[in-house]
Amino acid sequence: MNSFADQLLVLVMLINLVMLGSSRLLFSIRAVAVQGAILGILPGLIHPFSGHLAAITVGIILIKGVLIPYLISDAVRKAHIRREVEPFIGYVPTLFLGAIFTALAFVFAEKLPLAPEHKELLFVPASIATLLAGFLILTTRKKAISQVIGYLVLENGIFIFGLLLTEAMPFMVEAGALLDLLVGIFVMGIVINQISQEFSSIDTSRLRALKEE
Amino acid sequence: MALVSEPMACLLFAAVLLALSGLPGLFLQRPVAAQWIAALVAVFASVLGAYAVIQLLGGTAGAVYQLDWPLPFGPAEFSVDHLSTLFLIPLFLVTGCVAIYSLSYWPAKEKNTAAKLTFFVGLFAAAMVVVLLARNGVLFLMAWEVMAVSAYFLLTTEQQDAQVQRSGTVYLVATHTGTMALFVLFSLLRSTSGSFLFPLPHALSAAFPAATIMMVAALIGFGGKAGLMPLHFWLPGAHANAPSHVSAMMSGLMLKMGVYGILRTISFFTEIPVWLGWLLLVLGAWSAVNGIALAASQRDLKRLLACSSIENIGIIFIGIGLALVGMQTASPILVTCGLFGAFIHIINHGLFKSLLFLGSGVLIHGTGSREIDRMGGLAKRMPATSLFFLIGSLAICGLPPLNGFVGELFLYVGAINDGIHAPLPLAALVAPVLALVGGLAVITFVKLYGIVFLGSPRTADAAHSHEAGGLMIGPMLVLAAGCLATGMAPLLLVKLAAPAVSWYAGIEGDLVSRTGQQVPFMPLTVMNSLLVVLALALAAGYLLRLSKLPRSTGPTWGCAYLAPTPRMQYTGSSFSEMVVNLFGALVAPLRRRPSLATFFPAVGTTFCYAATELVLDRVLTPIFSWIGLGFSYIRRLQHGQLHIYVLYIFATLFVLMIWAH
Amino acid sequence: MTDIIIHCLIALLLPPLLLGVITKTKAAFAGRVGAPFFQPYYDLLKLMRKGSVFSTTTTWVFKAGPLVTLAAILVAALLVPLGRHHAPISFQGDMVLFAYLFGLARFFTAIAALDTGSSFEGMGAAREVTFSCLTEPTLFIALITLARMSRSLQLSTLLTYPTPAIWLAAGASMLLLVVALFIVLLAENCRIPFDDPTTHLELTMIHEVMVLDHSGPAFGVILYGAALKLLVLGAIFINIALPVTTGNSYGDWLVFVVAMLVLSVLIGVVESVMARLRMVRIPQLLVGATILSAFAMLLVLR
Amino acid sequence: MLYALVLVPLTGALVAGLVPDNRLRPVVLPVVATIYLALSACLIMAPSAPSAGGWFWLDPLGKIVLLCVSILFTVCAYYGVGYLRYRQERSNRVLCIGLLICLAAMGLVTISQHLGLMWVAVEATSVSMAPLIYFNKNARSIEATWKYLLICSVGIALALLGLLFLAYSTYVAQKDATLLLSGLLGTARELNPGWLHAAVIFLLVGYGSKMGLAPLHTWKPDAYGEAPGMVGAMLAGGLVNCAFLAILRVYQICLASGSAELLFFQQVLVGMGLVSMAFAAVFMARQADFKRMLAYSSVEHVGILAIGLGLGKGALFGALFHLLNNGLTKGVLFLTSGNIHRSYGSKTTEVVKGVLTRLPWTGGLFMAGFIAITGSPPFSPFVSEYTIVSSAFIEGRYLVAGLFLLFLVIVFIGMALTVLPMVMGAPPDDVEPTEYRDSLLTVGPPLVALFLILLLGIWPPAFVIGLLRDGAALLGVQP
Repeated sequence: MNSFADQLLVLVMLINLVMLGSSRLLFSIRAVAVQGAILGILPGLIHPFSGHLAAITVGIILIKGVLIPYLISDAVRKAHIRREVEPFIGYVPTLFLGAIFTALAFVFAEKLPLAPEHKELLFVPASIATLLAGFLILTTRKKAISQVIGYLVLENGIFIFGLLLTEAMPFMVEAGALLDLLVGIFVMGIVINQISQEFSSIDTSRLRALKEE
Repeated sequence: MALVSEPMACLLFAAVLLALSGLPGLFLQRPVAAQWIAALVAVFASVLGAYAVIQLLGGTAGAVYQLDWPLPFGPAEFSVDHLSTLFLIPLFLVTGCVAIYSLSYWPAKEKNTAAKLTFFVGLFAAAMVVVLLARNGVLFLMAWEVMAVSAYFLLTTEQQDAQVQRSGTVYLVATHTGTMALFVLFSLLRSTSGSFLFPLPHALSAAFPAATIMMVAALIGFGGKAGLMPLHFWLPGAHANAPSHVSAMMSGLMLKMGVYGILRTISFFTEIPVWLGWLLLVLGAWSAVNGIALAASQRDLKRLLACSSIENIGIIFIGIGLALVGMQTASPILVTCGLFGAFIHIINHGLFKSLLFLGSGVLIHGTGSREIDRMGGLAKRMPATSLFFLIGSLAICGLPPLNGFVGELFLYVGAINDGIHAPLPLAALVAPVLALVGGLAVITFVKLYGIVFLGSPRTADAAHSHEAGGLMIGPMLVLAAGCLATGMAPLLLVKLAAPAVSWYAGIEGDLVSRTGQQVPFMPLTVMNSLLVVLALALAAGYLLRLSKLPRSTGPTWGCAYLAPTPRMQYTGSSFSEMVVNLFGALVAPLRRRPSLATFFPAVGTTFCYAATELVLDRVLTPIFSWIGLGFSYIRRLQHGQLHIYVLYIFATLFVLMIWAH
Repeated sequence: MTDIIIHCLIALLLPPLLLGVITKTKAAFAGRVGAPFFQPYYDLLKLMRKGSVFSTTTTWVFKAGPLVTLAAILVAALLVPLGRHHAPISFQGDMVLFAYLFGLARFFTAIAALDTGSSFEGMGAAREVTFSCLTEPTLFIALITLARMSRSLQLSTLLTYPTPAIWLAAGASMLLLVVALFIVLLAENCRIPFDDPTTHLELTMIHEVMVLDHSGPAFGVILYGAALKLLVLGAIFINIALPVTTGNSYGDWLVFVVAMLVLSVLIGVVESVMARLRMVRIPQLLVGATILSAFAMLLVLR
Repeated sequence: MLYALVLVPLTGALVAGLVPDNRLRPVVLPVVATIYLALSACLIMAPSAPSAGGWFWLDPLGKIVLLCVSILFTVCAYYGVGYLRYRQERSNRVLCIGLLICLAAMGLVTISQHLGLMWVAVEATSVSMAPLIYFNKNARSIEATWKYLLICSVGIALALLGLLFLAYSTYVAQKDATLLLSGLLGTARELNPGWLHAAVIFLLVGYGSKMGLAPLHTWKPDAYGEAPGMVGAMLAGGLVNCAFLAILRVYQICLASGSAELLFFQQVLVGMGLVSMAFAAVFMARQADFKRMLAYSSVEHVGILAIGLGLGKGALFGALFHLLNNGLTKGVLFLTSGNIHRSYGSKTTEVVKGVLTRLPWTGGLFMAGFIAITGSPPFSPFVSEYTIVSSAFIEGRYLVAGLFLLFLVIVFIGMALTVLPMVMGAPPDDVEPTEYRDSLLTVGPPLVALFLILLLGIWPPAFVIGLLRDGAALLGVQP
């Protein structure tokens, strides 16, 4: 089973790279959705079955895999935008950086003292790699939507780590986290709509009125 | 009655009364009545305080009040000793006079700012009383800052005026920076003595490095407030732009709080380092010479008085410096003379500087201007004021038979004694310095009195000016009488200062008579009265003679001009031009000449001549603008690009990770 | 007792004669007969009997000026020893009072001048106060030097202290002091090369300009005051420059009077052979005097 | 009783949502606020004990924050009634609801002893604040909202990761993984140091960005500058304190875990605190927008809080006290700045001049607030700041103390050069005053707040001092 989980985690990391490389927003959104869904499946693979676990699984798949992607793509549809404009750092360099970060994540994970039962799993490197990928997207993309996606990837990375603790931790934390994520994205969606009304584009590099000169 | 018998209680009660005196004005609907109430309360408080002071001088020991304070700074302790008493003497006198004076100088029925002004005047005076009584560092700081801030509100009474605003801002920044230095002082006091309470005199050793820092901090914090060079830059503007009775309080009283602070801080320590004495001496001499040189170059009546305050503070610090040097070289005569000189001058300056500022208030009231060169011939129009102003001027020049001479006499005697006995009489050089200062003071105040009051009016405003009402004359009369009385009978001043001196120098026994053998304040009475009698006799004889002889009147000989106008009179600027050139290095007057291509200047060309403020205009202002420029570069960090902001976050994360390993 | 009376008599009566001597000397140099020695006395008496003209601009200050000035100088005259005899009044630190009495005199002369509102007299007043502010430090350094030598703060002791022996011992510093004090003497009494008392109507004048508008008895008072000032400062000079004593008290008085007369002749000579300095040079000379006296002090310390 | 702290505001929010009338709706705020104040007063006075298996406990630290929040909210609520009168042009439904939800969330922060729950609550506060920043509904406000939302979300996400690390450190240490404070404090010594360290860093950065420590403060000037005055007050006095409470919890854990981690945490706090003060000092000089200036002042005071916490010992008392003082003083400043903004229709100092002349009360309060916030006696910020700096001297941290004072001076100069020209002088005659006038409801609340900080500065009530001492005791200061 664990080997399967590892393969899924590899998939997650691949999705990161795909997102770093792609310019089409809807595609990225779908990718995030897939990633979320995978995160939903993972706990079932590493932990023995329980009601709590089932609830988590369903919740994650629903929220990360369906609801949030829907919200974002809705916002995209409202704003009539197809693709990300040329980012601050080109796609290829970004991909390259992403690859490097992934490698670093593995190196870093080796150093961390893990619990024995997690030693051979890829959870830690995967989570760090995803975290860094999200950070890359956040800092390189111009569109507000892409930044939301980046934020989602970041959250996913955190979540992967959280999965290590799913059984050890009380159920309510994840629930709260999910809820927050949902609300946060919801509000972001609203804001993005407002932005698209105000500025006719969601290019955050336009949002530069507030600064010191 | 039990309360009255206890001086400390009287003082605290007086402080409370003063603080509350202006409160009715803020809420009462009838401003005039409120102002009267405030004035009467303030006068009553001053009388009460003065009574307490007399008791204390009489030898009654003040009680020690300790309130246990919820704040983590130890108990709030109030107590009074001879040093505080010394400073309380002028405080209550001037406060009382000012309270009356303000009634007609800043009448509530004409000025809508009167209520605010009255309130802050009361608060200001009360804060100063508490400053003198507080024995807990933090309590002191609180009173200190209340004093400083209320002074700010007082001097920005006419805040519509840009000049007032600027000087107010400069003052506030200066005083707050000084307060930061005091933060250091009292924190170090806490860390060395283990408590915020003031230690007993000479309880701390000055050997520690912390002690040195404390002294430097005190010098910055208190010296800045006292207007010691080069921290004087805030002073001229502040004093000039405040309402005159406020200037009187600021110059006559608030500057002394700085002196008090330094004296108090020094009193904590034993084996005071020798450099401190010399430093104070040098700074004092510098302030004295430079201050009076600045004063001589001023064209603004009140700026002139303000600069001469710097001079007088300098003289006071010369005295303190002499005393400290004397403590080091173990020459008691230097100590006593220095302390007596400083302390007597503290009282004197409180008297005559307040008198002069109140007088300047009358002038401004009458002529509506502060320009010396726009006045003239006012002696005919305001006889009483001119007489009091003359007395004040003579006193501030330190001329006999007035009180200013007494303080300087002590300093001279101390210096000359040092010149006689010390192996290397550097301190003796104080005497020629004081002589120079005295000469410059004569120039300055001859200019001030002569140009303002004598001759014929230079402007219509001056011509139509009028004498002030009794409410303004009365207080000036009191102060002038004080100057004359203490000048004729120096023993009075000596007796006032003696307790403080013996407390500070730790001298037992009959100090007064012992000093009497060294310093001629007893014969001085004889000489002064001789002088006065002679002058009166001559006057009598002269008038008798005049009455017998024919006399005619006519205009002044107009230097052969066909149509001489008052504008042709010698102005203040031309009067002091010569000496300003001599001391150009210290004063750096600003001259803007028109370029003369032909024989005659083009129409509309003007010659501008103004005194500048070296430290402020030539040093601080440029520095500030440079710093501002530097900051504007750093501000680019806030460029409004969201994704870089996110980068900041991760960078921080990264740095912290590195920091760990 | 007799000494006191003599002191007062000399102080009151001698001064005008000095002026007479000076003018006589200058006349002699000019090859004229010149006014009689006692002319100043006649002038004073005449002035006392003349009527006065007062400017409409003036106030009581104008009248008070000369009187206060004279009073101050008279009191100063009581403090300074004439010749080898102690002054009638003498106490620790009287030197300070002595110096400041002249300050008082100056103050009133100056404001009396300003009272007329004439730019001319204002100019004079400005110069007077400026220059004398430069002479004061010189005087004090000299006094401190003497005080250190004589270990006393009393004019009477420290001025009667110098003796031929001291001259032999500390000749250099004494000489410097004498020169410095002579400069001070000339400057304070408005003599050439600082000022020319004989001409009134030049823009270069100092003291005489200030008293332009005074007339009648007031002017007399001023003249007399000036003469007295010459005597007082001259006395200081002589006490240091000529420390000779005849065992006999009356002899000493005689010596002093003769010395004063000689001094006035000397001043007359200086006035005759020298020209006035340019206004800008005057401060330099005065500062020079200060430096001389400072040197003297340095030599004494060594 | 504890739960009421959350439920009362929520019901209030519900009511506010139901009230149709735009004029009537704001009245809900003071009603709820008064109840809330009374409630929290009872809770603060009463001795409290953990409940619900240790998930909820209003410990002294929580009490201090709750005290500040409830007072500040009450002040803002009453002010709001007066303020929203002048903002009838737009619906205030969202504003009222948001404020009340935020209040509920803040209440939850103060009472929750479970770090996960606390994290949820903190996140809730920031999310519920977003629409309030957007109240003005213009381009600038939307930009500010967006930046605020994204940066705070990223920060809070990092904090979550920190929590997970913390939990994992317990897991690795073979303890039953928990985020209950009591449990963590009990087992802190055995926790795996590596994971704990990582957790501390992430929590600090996460909550630090919420709190606005430089250089994580970038959202602050924008949000504070564009939000209405009362919202700014709640941000500066409420949310900041909630985030600081979270950091205090981390401090508790470090304290319990032994010296090494605590030392590191303190060093970092002092360092970031000084950086924040430096940033504030630099950015406040010549600041043309007085609301942004207040934002930077908030950055400065967050720095002061951090330094106080980092210095430990006696400074802790100062830090806790400053938490209270800063909140209330910021209340005064933001509310009055709101009035000024209303009256001049601008917040640039080129336009705003002569406030004392046009709005005597507001101008005076603003001036007093400025004097108070810059640490002048006799206002209470002086007491807390002076406690911090003097204890720095006592501990021999001369460099820290020196820099602290230096930055205070620079900040004062910068702030004075901005504030004094605003307050003084003659009002510009080309800008005609809007319909805004000083009224009891717009001036009274800040006046009350000012009076409170004056009281705290001169003679603070015994229970406050007791509370602060208990709080300091929780942070390891032997009373």
